[in-house]
Amino acid sequence: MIVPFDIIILIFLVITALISLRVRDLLGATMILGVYSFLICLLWAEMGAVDVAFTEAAVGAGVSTVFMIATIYHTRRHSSD
Amino acid sequence: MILDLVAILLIAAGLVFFLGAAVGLVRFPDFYTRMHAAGKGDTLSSLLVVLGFALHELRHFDGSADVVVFLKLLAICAFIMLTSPTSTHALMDAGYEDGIEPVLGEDGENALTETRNRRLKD
Amino acid sequence: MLYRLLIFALLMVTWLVFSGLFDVFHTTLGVLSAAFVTWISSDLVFEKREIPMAARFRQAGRMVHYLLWLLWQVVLSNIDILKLALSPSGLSRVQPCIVKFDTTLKTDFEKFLLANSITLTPGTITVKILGDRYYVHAISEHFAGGLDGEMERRIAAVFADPAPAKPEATEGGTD
Amino acid sequence: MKWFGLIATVFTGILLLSAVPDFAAFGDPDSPANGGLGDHPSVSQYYITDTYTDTKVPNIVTAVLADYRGYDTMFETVVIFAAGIAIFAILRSFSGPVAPSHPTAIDTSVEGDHQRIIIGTTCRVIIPVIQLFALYVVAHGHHSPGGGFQGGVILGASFILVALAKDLSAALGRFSEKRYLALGSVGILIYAGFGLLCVALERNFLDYEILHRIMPATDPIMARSHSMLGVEVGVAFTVTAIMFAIYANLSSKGRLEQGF
Repeated sequence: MIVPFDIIILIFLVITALISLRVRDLLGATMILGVYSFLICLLWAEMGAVDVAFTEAAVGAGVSTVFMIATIYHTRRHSSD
Repeated sequence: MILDLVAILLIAAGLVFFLGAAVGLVRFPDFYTRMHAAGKGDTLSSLLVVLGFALHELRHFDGSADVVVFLKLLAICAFIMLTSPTSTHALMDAGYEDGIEPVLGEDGENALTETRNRRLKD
Repeated sequence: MLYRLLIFALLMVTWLVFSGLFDVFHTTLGVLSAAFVTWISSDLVFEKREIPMAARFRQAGRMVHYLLWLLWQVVLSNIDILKLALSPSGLSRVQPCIVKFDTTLKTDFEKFLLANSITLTPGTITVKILGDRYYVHAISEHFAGGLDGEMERRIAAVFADPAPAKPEATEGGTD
Repeated sequence: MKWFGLIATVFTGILLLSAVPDFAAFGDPDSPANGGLGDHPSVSQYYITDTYTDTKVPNIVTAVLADYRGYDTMFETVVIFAAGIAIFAILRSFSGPVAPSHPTAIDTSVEGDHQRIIIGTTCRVIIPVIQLFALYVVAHGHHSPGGGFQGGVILGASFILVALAKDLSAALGRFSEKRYLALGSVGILIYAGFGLLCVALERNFLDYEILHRIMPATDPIMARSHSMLGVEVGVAFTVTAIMFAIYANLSSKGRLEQGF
């Protein structure tokens, strides 16, 4: 475990989480959630949990982003609140 | 020893190109030109860095495992070569479809307007 | 059938590179997996099955040669864009334009190769291919000058067998 | 309402943060989870020291997932299957002709855009490699990170890629509705079948050791290793089918016709 690296990733995690809440464009928010998942994947890998990191990369950053985009395609693209 | 040196050189060169890509991303004027910096600086620099890693793996020949890792890294290189330009193109195309107008130079022309005009006539 | 065997062989080589374990058990798993993938998606690669196998191998050899040349071009022109991005006066040389040109290449794979080569060499990105016409975004007229057709000639030369066709279409032979 | 949400979040956050000092340090060998309490040996010590002699599987995570806690993993797979079936039940519609999905949207695509030479060719070339990689991940769960879930997701994603590169009907031509529903159930049946076989041989559910009696050329230890592989294959089947099913139903509003 490398503490400075951890701290950098955690800061980016908080930033991406906040941005994904603030952005009105749901497509953009989905992309940023993908970035969020990928950062978590980095964090797992860096802590030595490679299996979990692999799952996070495949499911979180990969497939669930595609699912959300597929859903947005059939609903509205902009959030109302 | 020599392999180590070459590996370090490759990785350093890759990082320089990364820097160029990052600076270009900030400085260039519009979406399309930024994609130039982001899409291509990225390709070459990741190629160089991964190649550096690959050579670093080769430095001691004491088992087949190192060669396998080397080959795997080469496979990653091939994957990057194949997919990175495609994704750059896909982003450019999507940007154009979404109606982002390119910033043009002084006497730069936009040949794509011919397709757009045709589209409006329909 | 011959093509299925070729695809199977390429996939098997890829499997061995991935796996790195050469005992009987894992190799058997590899044979099963490669056979399965050949069964479900071998129709995706090598569209023109009528080209003789020997021609394919010649094409593959020339393809490697072309890729090396391309790699060198990528390095050369990346240095160009590095200068553009880092020099203080570089921005004044950014005069973007979108140019078009027509190609004589026929098959999808050749067009794909040309488009990705254009995208890989900095300063130019393929935005669209409509039919035979390419629309290329260039970062300045200087870079657009690089599209003088040399790349196209080289690609045409790679596939210049009696029956023009697609080459090595899996990246299985990455090693 | 907004203020209530803020207060609730802040309160929960403070509660969670106040618990942080009680945590053991990362990787602390003396923490209750790692070292056990008093003279009771802990379960993670057992995994670390005895997994290899028990099962001959170098990757402890896979051994824990598919063997020591196989019951847990089986129902995880069932949860995924149930999620897929729920989405199928809610979205799938067999009603008549399709209304255009965006009646008000302006078609901004340039003429001839349907060709997509570059993206289509790239996907065609890499899809077999992706599928092979997925199978590699399933097969090498014992030796490296990976296993049924990851491999299944990647294999499912390769079919999604077919749908993205061409259209949904091309992907459904490879992996039709009948097939994915069947494959999803077959995966769980494989998993449960391994468990029931053990019961049939008069052991506990999912107690793989006894399977060496019916597996050729294995001893009790290798029987555990090989059964894990079989179970992972079952998981991979289910996950592949369900991932593709979810995508197909979401992207076409359950009609499996237009889609993208």
